[in-house]
Amino acid sequence: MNQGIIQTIDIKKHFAIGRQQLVKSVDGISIEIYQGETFGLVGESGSGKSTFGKTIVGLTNPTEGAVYYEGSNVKDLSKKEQQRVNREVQIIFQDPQASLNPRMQVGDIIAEGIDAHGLAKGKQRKERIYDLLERVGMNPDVVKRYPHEFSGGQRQRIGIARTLAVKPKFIVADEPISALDVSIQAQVLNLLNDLKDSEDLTYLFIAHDLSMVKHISDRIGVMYLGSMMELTNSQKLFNEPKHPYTQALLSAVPVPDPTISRRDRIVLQGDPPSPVNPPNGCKFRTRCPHAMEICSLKAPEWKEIQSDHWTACHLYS
Amino acid sequence: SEGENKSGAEGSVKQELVLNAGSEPASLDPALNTSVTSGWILDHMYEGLYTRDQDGNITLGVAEDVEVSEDGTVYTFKIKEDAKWSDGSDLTAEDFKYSWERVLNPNTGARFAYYLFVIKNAEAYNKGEVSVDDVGIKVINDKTLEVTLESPTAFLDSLMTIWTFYPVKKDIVEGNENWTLDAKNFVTNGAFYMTEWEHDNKIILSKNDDYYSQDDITLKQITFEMVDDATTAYQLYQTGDLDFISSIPTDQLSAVKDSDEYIEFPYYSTAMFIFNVNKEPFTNRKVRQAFAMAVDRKSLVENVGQTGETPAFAMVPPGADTPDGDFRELGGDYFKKDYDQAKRLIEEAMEEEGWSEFPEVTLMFSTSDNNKRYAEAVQEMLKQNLNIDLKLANQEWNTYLDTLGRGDYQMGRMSWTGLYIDPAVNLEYYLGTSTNNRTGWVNDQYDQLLKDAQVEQDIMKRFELLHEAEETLMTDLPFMPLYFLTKNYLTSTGVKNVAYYENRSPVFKWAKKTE
Amino acid sequence: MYIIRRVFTMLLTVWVIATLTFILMKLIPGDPFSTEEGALPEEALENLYAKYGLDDPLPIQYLTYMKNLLTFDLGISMEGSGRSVNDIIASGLGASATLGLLTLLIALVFGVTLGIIAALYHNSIFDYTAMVIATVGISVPNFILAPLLMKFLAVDLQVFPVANWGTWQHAVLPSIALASGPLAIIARFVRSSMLDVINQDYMKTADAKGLPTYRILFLHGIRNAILPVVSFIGPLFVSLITGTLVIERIFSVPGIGRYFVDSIFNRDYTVIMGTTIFYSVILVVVLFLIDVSYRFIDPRITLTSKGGS
Amino acid sequence: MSKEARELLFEPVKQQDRLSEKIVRPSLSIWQETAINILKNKLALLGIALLLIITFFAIAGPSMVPYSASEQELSKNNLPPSSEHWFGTDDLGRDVWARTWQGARVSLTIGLVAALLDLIIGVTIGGVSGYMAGKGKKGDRIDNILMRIVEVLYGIPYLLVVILLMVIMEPGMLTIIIALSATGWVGMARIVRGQILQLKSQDYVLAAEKLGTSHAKIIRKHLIPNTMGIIIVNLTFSVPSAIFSESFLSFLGLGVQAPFASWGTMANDALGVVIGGQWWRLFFPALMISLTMFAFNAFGDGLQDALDPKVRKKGGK
Amino acid sequence: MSLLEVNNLKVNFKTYGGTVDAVRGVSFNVNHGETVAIVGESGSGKSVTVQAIMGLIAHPAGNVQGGSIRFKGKELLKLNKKQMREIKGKQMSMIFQDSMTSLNPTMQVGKQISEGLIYHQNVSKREAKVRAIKMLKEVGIPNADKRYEQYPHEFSGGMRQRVMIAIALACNPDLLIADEPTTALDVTIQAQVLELLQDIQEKKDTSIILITHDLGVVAEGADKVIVMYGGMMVEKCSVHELFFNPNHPYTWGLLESIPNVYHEKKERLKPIEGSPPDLFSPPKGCPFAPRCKYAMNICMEEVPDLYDIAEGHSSRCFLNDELAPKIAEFSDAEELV
Ligand SMILES: Nc1ncnc2c1ncn2[C@@H]1O[C@H](COP(=O)(O)OP(=O)(O)OP(=O)(O)O)[C@@H](O)[C@H]1O
Ligand SMILES: Nc1ncnc2c1ncn2[C@@H]1O[C@H](COP(=O)(O)OP(=O)(O)OP(=O)(O)O)[C@@H](O)[C@H]1O
Ligand SMILES: [Mg+2]
Ligand SMILES: [Mg+2]
Repeated sequence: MNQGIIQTIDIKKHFAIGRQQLVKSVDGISIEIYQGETFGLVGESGSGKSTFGKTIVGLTNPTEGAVYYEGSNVKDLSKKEQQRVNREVQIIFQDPQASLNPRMQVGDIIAEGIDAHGLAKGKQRKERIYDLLERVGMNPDVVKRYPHEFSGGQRQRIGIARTLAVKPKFIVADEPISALDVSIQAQVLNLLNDLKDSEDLTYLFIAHDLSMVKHISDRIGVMYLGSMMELTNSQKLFNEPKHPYTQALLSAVPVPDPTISRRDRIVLQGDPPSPVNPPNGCKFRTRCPHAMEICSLKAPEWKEIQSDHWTACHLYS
Repeated sequence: SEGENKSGAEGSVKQELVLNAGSEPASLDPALNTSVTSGWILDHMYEGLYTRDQDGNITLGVAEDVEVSEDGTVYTFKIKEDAKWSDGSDLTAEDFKYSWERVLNPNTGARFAYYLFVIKNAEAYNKGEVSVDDVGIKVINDKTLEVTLESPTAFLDSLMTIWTFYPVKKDIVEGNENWTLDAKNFVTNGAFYMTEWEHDNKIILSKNDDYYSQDDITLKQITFEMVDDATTAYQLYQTGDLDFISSIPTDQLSAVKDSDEYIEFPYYSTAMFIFNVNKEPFTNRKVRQAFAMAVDRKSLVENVGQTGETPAFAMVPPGADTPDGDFRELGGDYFKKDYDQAKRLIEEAMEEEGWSEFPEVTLMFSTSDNNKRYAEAVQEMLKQNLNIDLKLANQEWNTYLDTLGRGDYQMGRMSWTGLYIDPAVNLEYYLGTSTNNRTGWVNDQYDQLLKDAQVEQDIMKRFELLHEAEETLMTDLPFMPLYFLTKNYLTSTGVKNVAYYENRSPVFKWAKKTE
Repeated sequence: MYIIRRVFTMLLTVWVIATLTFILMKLIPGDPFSTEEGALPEEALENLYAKYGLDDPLPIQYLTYMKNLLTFDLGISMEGSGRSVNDIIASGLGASATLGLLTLLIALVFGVTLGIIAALYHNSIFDYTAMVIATVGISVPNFILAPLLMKFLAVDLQVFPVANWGTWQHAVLPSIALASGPLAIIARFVRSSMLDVINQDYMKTADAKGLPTYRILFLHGIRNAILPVVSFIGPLFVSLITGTLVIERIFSVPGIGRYFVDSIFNRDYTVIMGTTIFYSVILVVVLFLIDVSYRFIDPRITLTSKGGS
Repeated sequence: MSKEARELLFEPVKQQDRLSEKIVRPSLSIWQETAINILKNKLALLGIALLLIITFFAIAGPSMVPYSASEQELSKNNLPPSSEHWFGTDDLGRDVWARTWQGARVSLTIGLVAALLDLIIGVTIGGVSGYMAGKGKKGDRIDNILMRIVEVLYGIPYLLVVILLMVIMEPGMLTIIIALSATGWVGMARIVRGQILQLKSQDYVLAAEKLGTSHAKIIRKHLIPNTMGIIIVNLTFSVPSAIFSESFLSFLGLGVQAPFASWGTMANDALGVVIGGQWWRLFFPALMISLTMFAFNAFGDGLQDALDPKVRKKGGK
Repeated sequence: MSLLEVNNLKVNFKTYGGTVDAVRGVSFNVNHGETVAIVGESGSGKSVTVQAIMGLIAHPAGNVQGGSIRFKGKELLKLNKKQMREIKGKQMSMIFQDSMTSLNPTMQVGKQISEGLIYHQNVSKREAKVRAIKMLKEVGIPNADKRYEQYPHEFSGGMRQRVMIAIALACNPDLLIADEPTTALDVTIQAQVLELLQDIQEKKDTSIILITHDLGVVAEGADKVIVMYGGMMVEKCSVHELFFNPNHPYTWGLLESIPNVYHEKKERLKPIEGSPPDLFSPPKGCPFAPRCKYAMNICMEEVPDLYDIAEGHSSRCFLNDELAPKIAEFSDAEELV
């Protein structure tokens, strides 16, 4: 791995709801994503993964903190530079249906970025569209069809082609496969993997299906209630999870084998706390089987307990 | 009188009428009012020194007697002893003096102040040149008023029937700047007083028991509705919600014409197209004559107007009495319809002026459906009879006046109603100094004739001068008369004793309901 | 803070409208004192100009007007009645507003219903019938409809009074005549956006809950389809409650509608300014409320950058 | 079937027979597709046919009778329809048929021009305003300014503007068009703005922004097409309302001058006869306005269906 | 008697492009307290099948062409709207697949839950609110009182999905149709939700139809499985049979596509080659044939019948015909463990 392509410094994103109440969707995350890797992001539903992803690509402004791209704070760049960054940092939306304009033909959808940045015109443009379609494994004949005429997997591939068209370097993929059947999931994952190599891409890959995440990711981060709980390479995470939440998470993975149903799951006690007023100290402590006194007093530090293995837990301090 | 011996059946009829005033009166202050409809309401509430009887003859009103000085410049009025205000107080000479001086007071801003300019120094006072004490209105005693005129004025009686000469009560006027806004402020000296005023909706007048001839009044109440739309008013009349309407939708005329509720009454008013004599082609008199001759007025009034107007071939409408008879009848027509002559005149004019092509002519009129219909019909007639393509243009009234005032037109439509009946009222319209004369036509001889007529004491001579003036006008034709207006009314069959006048709305003072 | 800023812009807007109206009004020819009865002599005019302060230079007139405006003094009508503009508005507003609100109610209730029916039975006989009704409603303007209604319902059948004002019966015909156009437009808008909404997944969800059709349509459907109607209704509402010339005239309703037009024809400067300012104040307030209501109708809408976070 | 034949059936297929995937739908551009779909829509066809018929008569109608539109025969006024005067005569004895079709030229032109103005000015202003609202300080300001302009235009008494125009311009078509364009579009602008406010939070708009598509293009390609239904509906209203505005303006002296007629002025002139017997003078122009309106509506509905790829697929019979 | 019996269900959609035969003959039954899983290719007609059961196929474009759906012995296809309303939402409810669009964006989330309660259970507004908040808590949404008043767009994807679940569970239905209920949930919450479903099932003897792509979920929670492809039911069996004795080549492909958490090696995933059939012009024969490694001539010509493999296990594949060549049995099953 080489240097970090994306670095976030203490990113926070709070939403106001009602009067004076804040949802702390993302509450101080500092990570680094290396050039060329696939960074998996998993975690409790509602823990702020999508928000974090959107913040990184600049679709929402962080309440606090900064995003660094290739070493420089995106905010401080010149207008022109920002435009370049904006193009190079892309996102694949979770819901392909909603992210494709129902009244546009596929060809135009894919060419959107090409046109916007004037990357190709006329015949070249057409060739590029065909090329992109082929690259995501679709028949170029489809350029004149409309999004709703496709299956979920195909739509997802159209979305990917559209993103690739602007030659991004970094892509946030927000649950790109959760709506697909396994076979198509496999297709898309293979595609993403292939593209990563051929286009020299870096991914932030958000998903719930741990088997898929593990399959595709080099490193994986685990989020809980707006904070990062653990971060390490995917082998380590699955083999020796450190944080109690990660352990609980892994134990809950359903296994496609009817004979081993009802394994000993670590069943989390209590209700998930609310991001409006998260518990003081460690956010996980209310449901943590190993909760100690200190956990409620002090938020654990985010630190590297082993080489390339970060966690925020008092058990390891 | 009749009012007293009501039969039983008649007595059971509610003596209440509902009339239509069209819209909210701009002002019911006699000094300020300029509109005929408001004047109509005022006519029922107030009475001047002169008034008109049921047949339209001018008679003394609240004045019992008048003495005119030898030279015709000093009038001494004796006010009826029993002339009272509706609050029971006496109507005095002081009331008239106050009211008229108020009209003349520049601060009042009375638009019709100039009608009072016949009074000595009135104009000067209105211009702020002399003080109010110099105005020729003098109170001799409570019931005697002396009015000194600038010069003898033969038509003074007629003139003084205008509402501007009505008296108002001083303590009311002084007491409340906005006294005209509320029914309860009105203290009147006429047959009725106001009991209710719902703005934009209706005004209710009730019989004034303090009126000196209240015995002649049968009606207990008159309601003036404010229905603007002629069709609606007609419908309301149909359902019996209105007892009288004065504007019948043209398209309904044929339906009602034969009914005995329908009344056509001549109106002292002339409709005409005026020419701008400073603009080609009307710089040439022959063109003006040709235009006048090329219009089939009979066809116009029968097919376009349809309300019984009479074709006009002169300026002064019928209705002005002279000792020898009707002024119009005596004067006769000054030209007649003659297409061939008209064509010839145009040819001559073109030759005289050296036009190879007849100049383009635009006829302007102020925005109204009726004006448009007439204009369209005349347009077609000129096309057929003279082969002249008239262009039409209309403008909203104020803009139209401005355009005409600036002389930025060739031919325009106007009509003129004499507020009191006297040929001079009509002829003065074309005085060189008249603000109404927008034709650019100035004729010294004409002006002189009218001036002479004004001071001429001998009535016969005066009318002669006026005839002569009209002849001068009609020879030069700075305008072409179209028709003399007629008013038409629908009055419920049960309503009797309505007084119809030639230049005012009918008065219901003596009216009664019989069914 | 946002509210203060908005109020400030609203005032600014009204001021701009007032100023432009003042300029326009003075640009057009004519003055308040010309009468049908003939031109006034110079002197008479001068007296009148002095009385109404029209002899001052224009900037002074403007400043005087604005100064009076600060004390909510809209001046006195120049028609000669001596009525203050405040009084004219106050006495006519009741009738105009009543009629306007009734009209709006009719237009909304029937328009929305008609629109929903048309959408629900898309491309069926109901849809076409609704379209024909809407077509007629729009192409037969109220000034044609009104006399027809009057003729048939009031004169011939005598179900309602012909004209005038007073009882609720008096309000029926004018509000029907006024409502026909907006009703048709609303119906078409609702149909169009409802067609979109009916195909949305959440309508299926509501159906799956076993809710009755009316509940699905009115609780789930309408709120998602009503936005164009709301946008449309704002200015309509303002013009309705401030009176409509034609219908008030035809039905002889003592409203303020006619003053908006007559004042201009009569060059009644104070009434022109007064009615315009009155209208624009209501306008900016209503349009502001409409803007605010967008958010209540669809919580996803953000109007300003401040809205979200 | 013989046993052999049957056994043959159970032979594995050869590879090349297998790839049967092909797109059966012909590839058409959006416009071709729309055109085809309009042609498939009976209602839209009815609309087009009606408009063609009306246009035909507008061109040929006046010359089908021996009278010109302005020719008067005063003695023959207010005649009911007969074999001599098909639509009867008016109060000046003019042939209503000739006037109706001559008036069609004015009214149709005005209607179309008004619709065009609405479309160009109203949709643009509304689109920009709605889209920019909430796009940072600058965006807010643009929305604010545009909407305040709209308010001002609403607020200024239209009649004053008309009178001013009357003073400074010659009456005629151009003046009318200018008078209409002064404020005709404000309603459209507000409605479009409202729709766009609602639409712009859609994912596909976010996606387009992320791809660097310019604001103008997002409005044009994404937002406007998706609010087309409402725009079309609104457009169909601007036609009759312009036709009546024209009659109002002509009445005031701005418009086409007599003897030329338009449907609006004919209807206006005949108002008094609503309760009288001469129904034909009002009926025919009003009928033509209604038919035109109906035609536009029908066509509009068809167009709305045709432009919506989803409805298109679901399709009406 | 089974709670639900579906027999030879056929659904098509009429479109400009032609008729889409979305479901072409599906038959199965659901017993009391049983969970039936439906798996299959995306676009294979799973959602349409269950929507047909709920009576949600939008007329006139969509048509239930034939077959029968019996619920508690009543033929649903013959019920009128009002009778159907008695069943929908109350005895039978559905969790929709796409929680993003299936929630009304302009209605408070809580109201969307409580409205069914108010309508079907005749409870007061306040009571409904209390129960709705309880439901929200049960599906693991923190701060439920506050969340009650929020709008869908303020929820995360997973939270929206849980709201859908809450809506469906609110009225204690006898049959719960869950169309991919947990795709957007993380595994802990997924486990929690699945447990919740099982709890309810045990307590109330509820039957569940569960559509899912996650074979892990199938393995853990279902009793019977239906595999669909191209609008057809290609295989029907018990869960055990699915994993240990899958018969249809498509099912094999499915099972092969799954990566395994416990595998160290990072090999390429094995998706099924080719793309799903175009439903406008479905292949004459077996819908899977064009992508099937073992396709035979007959597969291209005829649609196979259901072959009975074992007790309660049938498969729509000609390979089971005696004339067909014998294929080495699908052998990856053990590998999964
Ligand atoms: N309203 C409709 N009009 C036309 N075609 C439709 C309609 N609804 C569904 N279809 C078609 O029916 C087929 C089956 O769709 P269905 O939603 O049942 O698939 P699914 O098995 O649920 O897929 P997924 O796993 O992606 O949800 C699809 O090809 C789809 O395009
Ligand atoms: N626009 C918004 N307004 C208010 N709250 C929001 C908004 N968007 C997100 N949130 C809140 O932020 C939190 C995190 O949401 P986010 O969508 O990032 O979660 P997530 O990790 O992606 O969850 P999931 O896996 O369920 O998609 C949630 O509590 C959500 O309610
Ligand atoms: Mg998410
Ligand atoms: Mg589905």
